[in-house]
Amino acid sequence: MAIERLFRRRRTRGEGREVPDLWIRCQACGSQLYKKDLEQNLGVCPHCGHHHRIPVEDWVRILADEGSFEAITGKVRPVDALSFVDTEPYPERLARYQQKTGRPDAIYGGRATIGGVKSVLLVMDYAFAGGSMGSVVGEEIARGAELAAREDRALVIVTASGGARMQEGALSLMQMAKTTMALEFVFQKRLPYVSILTHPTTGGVTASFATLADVILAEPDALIGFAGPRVIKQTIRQDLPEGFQRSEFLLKHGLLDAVVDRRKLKEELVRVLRLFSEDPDAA
Amino acid sequence: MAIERLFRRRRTRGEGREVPDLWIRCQACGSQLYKKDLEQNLGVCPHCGHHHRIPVEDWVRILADEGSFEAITGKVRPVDALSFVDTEPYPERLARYQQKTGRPDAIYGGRATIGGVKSVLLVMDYAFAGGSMGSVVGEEIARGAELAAREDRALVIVTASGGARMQEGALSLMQMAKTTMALEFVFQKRLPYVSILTHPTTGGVTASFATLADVILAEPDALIGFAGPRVIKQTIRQDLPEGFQRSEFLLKHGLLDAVVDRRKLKEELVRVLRLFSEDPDAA
Amino acid sequence: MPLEFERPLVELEEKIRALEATAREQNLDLSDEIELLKGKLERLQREIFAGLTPWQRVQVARAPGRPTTLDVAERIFEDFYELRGDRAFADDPAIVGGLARFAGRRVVFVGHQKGRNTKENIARNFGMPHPEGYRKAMRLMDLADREGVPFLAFIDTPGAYPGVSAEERGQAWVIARSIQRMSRLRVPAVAVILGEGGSGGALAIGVGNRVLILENAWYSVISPESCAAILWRDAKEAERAAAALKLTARDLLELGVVDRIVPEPGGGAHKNPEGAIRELESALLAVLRELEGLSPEELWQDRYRKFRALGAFEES
Amino acid sequence: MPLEFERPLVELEEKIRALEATAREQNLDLSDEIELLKGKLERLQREIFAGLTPWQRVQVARAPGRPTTLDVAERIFEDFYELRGDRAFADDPAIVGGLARFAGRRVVFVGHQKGRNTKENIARNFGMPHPEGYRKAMRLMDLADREGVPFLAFIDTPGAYPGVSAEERGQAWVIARSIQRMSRLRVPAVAVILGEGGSGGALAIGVGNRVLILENAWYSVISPESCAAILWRDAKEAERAAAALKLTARDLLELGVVDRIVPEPGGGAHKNPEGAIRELESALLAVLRELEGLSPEELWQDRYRKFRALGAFEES
Ligand SMILES: [Zn+2]
Ligand SMILES: [Zn+2]
Repeated sequence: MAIERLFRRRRTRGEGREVPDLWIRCQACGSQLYKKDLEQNLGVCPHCGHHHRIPVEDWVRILADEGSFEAITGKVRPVDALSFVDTEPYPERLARYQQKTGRPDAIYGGRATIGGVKSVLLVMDYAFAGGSMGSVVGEEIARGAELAAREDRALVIVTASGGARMQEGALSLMQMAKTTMALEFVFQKRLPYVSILTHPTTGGVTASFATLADVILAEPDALIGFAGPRVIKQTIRQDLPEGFQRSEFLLKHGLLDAVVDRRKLKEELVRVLRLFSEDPDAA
Repeated sequence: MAIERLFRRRRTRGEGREVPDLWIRCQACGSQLYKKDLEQNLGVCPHCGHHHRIPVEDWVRILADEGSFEAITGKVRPVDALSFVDTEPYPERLARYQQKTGRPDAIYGGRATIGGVKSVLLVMDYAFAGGSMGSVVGEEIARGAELAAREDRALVIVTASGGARMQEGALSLMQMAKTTMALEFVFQKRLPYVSILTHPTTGGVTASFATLADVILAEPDALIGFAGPRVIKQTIRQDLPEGFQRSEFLLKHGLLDAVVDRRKLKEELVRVLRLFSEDPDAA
Repeated sequence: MPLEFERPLVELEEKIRALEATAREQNLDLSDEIELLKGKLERLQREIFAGLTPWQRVQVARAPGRPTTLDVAERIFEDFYELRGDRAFADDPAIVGGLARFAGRRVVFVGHQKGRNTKENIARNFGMPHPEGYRKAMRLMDLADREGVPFLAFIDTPGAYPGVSAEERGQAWVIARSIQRMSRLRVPAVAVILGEGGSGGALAIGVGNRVLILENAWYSVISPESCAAILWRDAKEAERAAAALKLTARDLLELGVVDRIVPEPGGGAHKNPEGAIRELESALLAVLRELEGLSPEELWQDRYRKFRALGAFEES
Repeated sequence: MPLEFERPLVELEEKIRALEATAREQNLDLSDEIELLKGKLERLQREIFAGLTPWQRVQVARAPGRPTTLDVAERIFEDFYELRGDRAFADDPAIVGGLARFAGRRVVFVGHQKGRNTKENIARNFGMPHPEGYRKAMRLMDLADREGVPFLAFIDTPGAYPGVSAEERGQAWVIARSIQRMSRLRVPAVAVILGEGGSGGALAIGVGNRVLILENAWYSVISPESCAAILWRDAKEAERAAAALKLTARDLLELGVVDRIVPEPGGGAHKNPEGAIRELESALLAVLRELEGLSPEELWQDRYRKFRALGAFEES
């Protein structure tokens, strides 16, 4: 949902679609940007600082030390336990997203070192069903946490999610408990868990593993919350306050540790992870 | 301080002083009351429900089962560690309060059963230096808690205090830490600790043992807080909200478990203590 | 006001009452006719309730008169004392809880609380908690752990409150924390879905070693109305959503999300709350007895295994 | 603006500067005279600071330029990362803290934070925390415990904020809770009074195995001004109150309230913050080394014994 909303919002300003090939239009300020410039800026508009969504593989490139990444996700595949049909059957929906992303479900991750610190890095894929959490996402997060605990690795999760996967009903709700409980092993072994919240992170993901991290970082202007803004507007029948549920608002409200520009994220993450390490230079 | 304020406030309404002998005037509504009626009502005005301050011995009579009370306080006596002199030397001040109350310091208590539940009952004496907490109050509270833990007794503390005893300087501040730490033994042995906050309970007492109870009960309309209303008014340079820092306000703000009329207090306290007991009828 | 599908039952009940009145007034012996009708009523009740659609069950789960947490507390506990407040910000009337004695043993309980009438419902925010409600629940979990007594949670909420006041005080954060806190309990924990089990706001106090559900209660990742609004872009498709979400007691038992269904008396718990509560009482007692032999470590393991196993996927 | 009693020093400093300027401009050798004056300055400084009254020390403790928590963090830690917020209501800028590396070891630190200028001071509420500040501190205590690393607390507050916003969110409750949480730490805990140690708002993060105090800092149950207002009914009697309260480092050492005085360089820490921080660094390191051999249980015992013993009374 949120991605459509994003585009809708931007269009009121820029009107245009992306110009093909070398140029791209900033979704926030409408500036024409060299694709290469935007890539070098890790998807951040050099003019207005807007953080564009980037593919999960780019997240791995940004955060993992070069050549250190070794995927662990991909073997667990979703099934249609409820025989769920809305405007189309769930299996067809899944097939479409699988085709589009080349992934069985909305998560990608693996072992990596980050600034030399042994880690498990997991990235949610918003392009797959809005990053919604069903059984597969829950299972991969739980396995990732368990692996981190087993191999004495830091746990780093980059989130982007519209919430729970409705098509898996109560089973998707249960992933909130499952992921939360799997983190226990990470905490018991005194390993650090850092979450990086990107736009948008809402619903069951925010209300479970994403906000239980030792250190919660967020990208600028990311929408983060439990209920979505539309639901809230319906509830209170008023306009929402300026900046409501955005990173800076949440930082002020004591819910985040820092709002970090993507271009500085690796550096800050490494600092945090090394401050959690007994002897970072021996790592 | 607070007692003078109380009288001052009441006078604007009633003007009079107490009529001697059989009659007494309610400090809140000004009604003429039979002393005996007021006593039978445990100091609560039958007309307006105002809870008048009662002597600490009455508290013991109200809460302890008849004949069960055995005092433990009284051996610890205050000293003038700082050679403190304000408008009079601290030892003279102490002597005056000791004369007036017949007690070495602002606390009274002992072993008792309450509804059959073995307890340590401690009552702060506001008549002694405004119930201020110095080394003696801190020591007696700590010993009371340790005794409760040693003898498997519930801990019940009735508070009334203007805060810390200034004349004992940083030593009185340290009683906040001392009393807090002594409670640890009560908690470790899974014994219940109930505090009963009466008018007024402020400063270092509120900010230490008084609010760490498993169950916090308060008398109606009691002033309870950290800073006193005068200090707060000076800070914010505005009038304070209606009912601010009073029991009902605090209940709404999630800081108390219940506001209990003194005439129902024993009954409710017994229910609480019995709900903490494995087998209340075997007690 | 009866629910749509209850109308035939209501008509029959009225007939019976009319016959009874006639018999009384005219001093006639109509007992045979009355018995006949009562038998018919019972059969019809059974028939109708056996065939309820998921959406109809959602209506039953929301019906006024259904037992609330405090109704249950008043009936099944020998005594209880409500503890209030999060000791930090506010007392949330949408969540209640306290100390209690249940079948002779000490317990700590907590539960969503809906109003028993409109005025009370407004005061209790229709059972939709704010963060301070979950903080109160966590405080009570701490107490259960310290005292080493079982923890009982009664679930009955359309969901955690989705408003500005809740979001700015960290609704998502506190739900996550409450799930974590409950999962860490070192005492037996039982959750019961009394009526509505709305999403994360329900699960926050739902991490029990055993999860029970009343026969006509529902438990889902999203309410049928919201699901319909998102997937069909039309809240009126709630009936279809209710069926698709597999949110009924029987569906949930099959999925492994709940462990046991507590039967409701004929006509539903709202018609006979006492009957429903009696059934709940004996079910609760039974599961508590199952759990009371386990050590704190075993209880944690048991809870971990239960929730770790939930989910459906295949592995390639 | 220099403090009243600093005027002779300032005059001397100006004289030295003037001589130095003259020497430079006119290319004269005035080094003997300058050295003489510098020696005199040092003697006078020592003399004045040795003879400061308690009230004058209170002025020094409040002087702009004195090292704040973040000043200390920036100088003594190899690296640190600030963690923010109570994860519930707000980030209180009057309390800062985070992860750090200190002399090679991992630590968690927390501290009151005053502004380094007026604007920042307003933003930081003059170092007077709200309840959310103490909740942030407790969150950091949790982290220190979980990670098993020492906890360092830097105290510099006139007191916890005495306003409506703080009271209605349970200022007293949270201070009690913070004292309790800190006393329960299973890791070495060291508290340092950097400047002002105002009452419960200071003690809330002051329950260390060791409590250090800078030479001119104060620590008291009440500020001299408030004490004077209550006991003499005149805030102008603050000087008398300051003396009566025995709030100086030396008094507190005698009373057993602090364990060690960290010497300040000549002229006070506000004149030479780097020097003061260097002294603090080595003192901190020394006490940490004393504590690092102790087990979690021994650390708790040590803290309990220390605070249990504080107080003066006689027994009949
Ligand atoms: Zn731009
Ligand atoms: Zn009256």
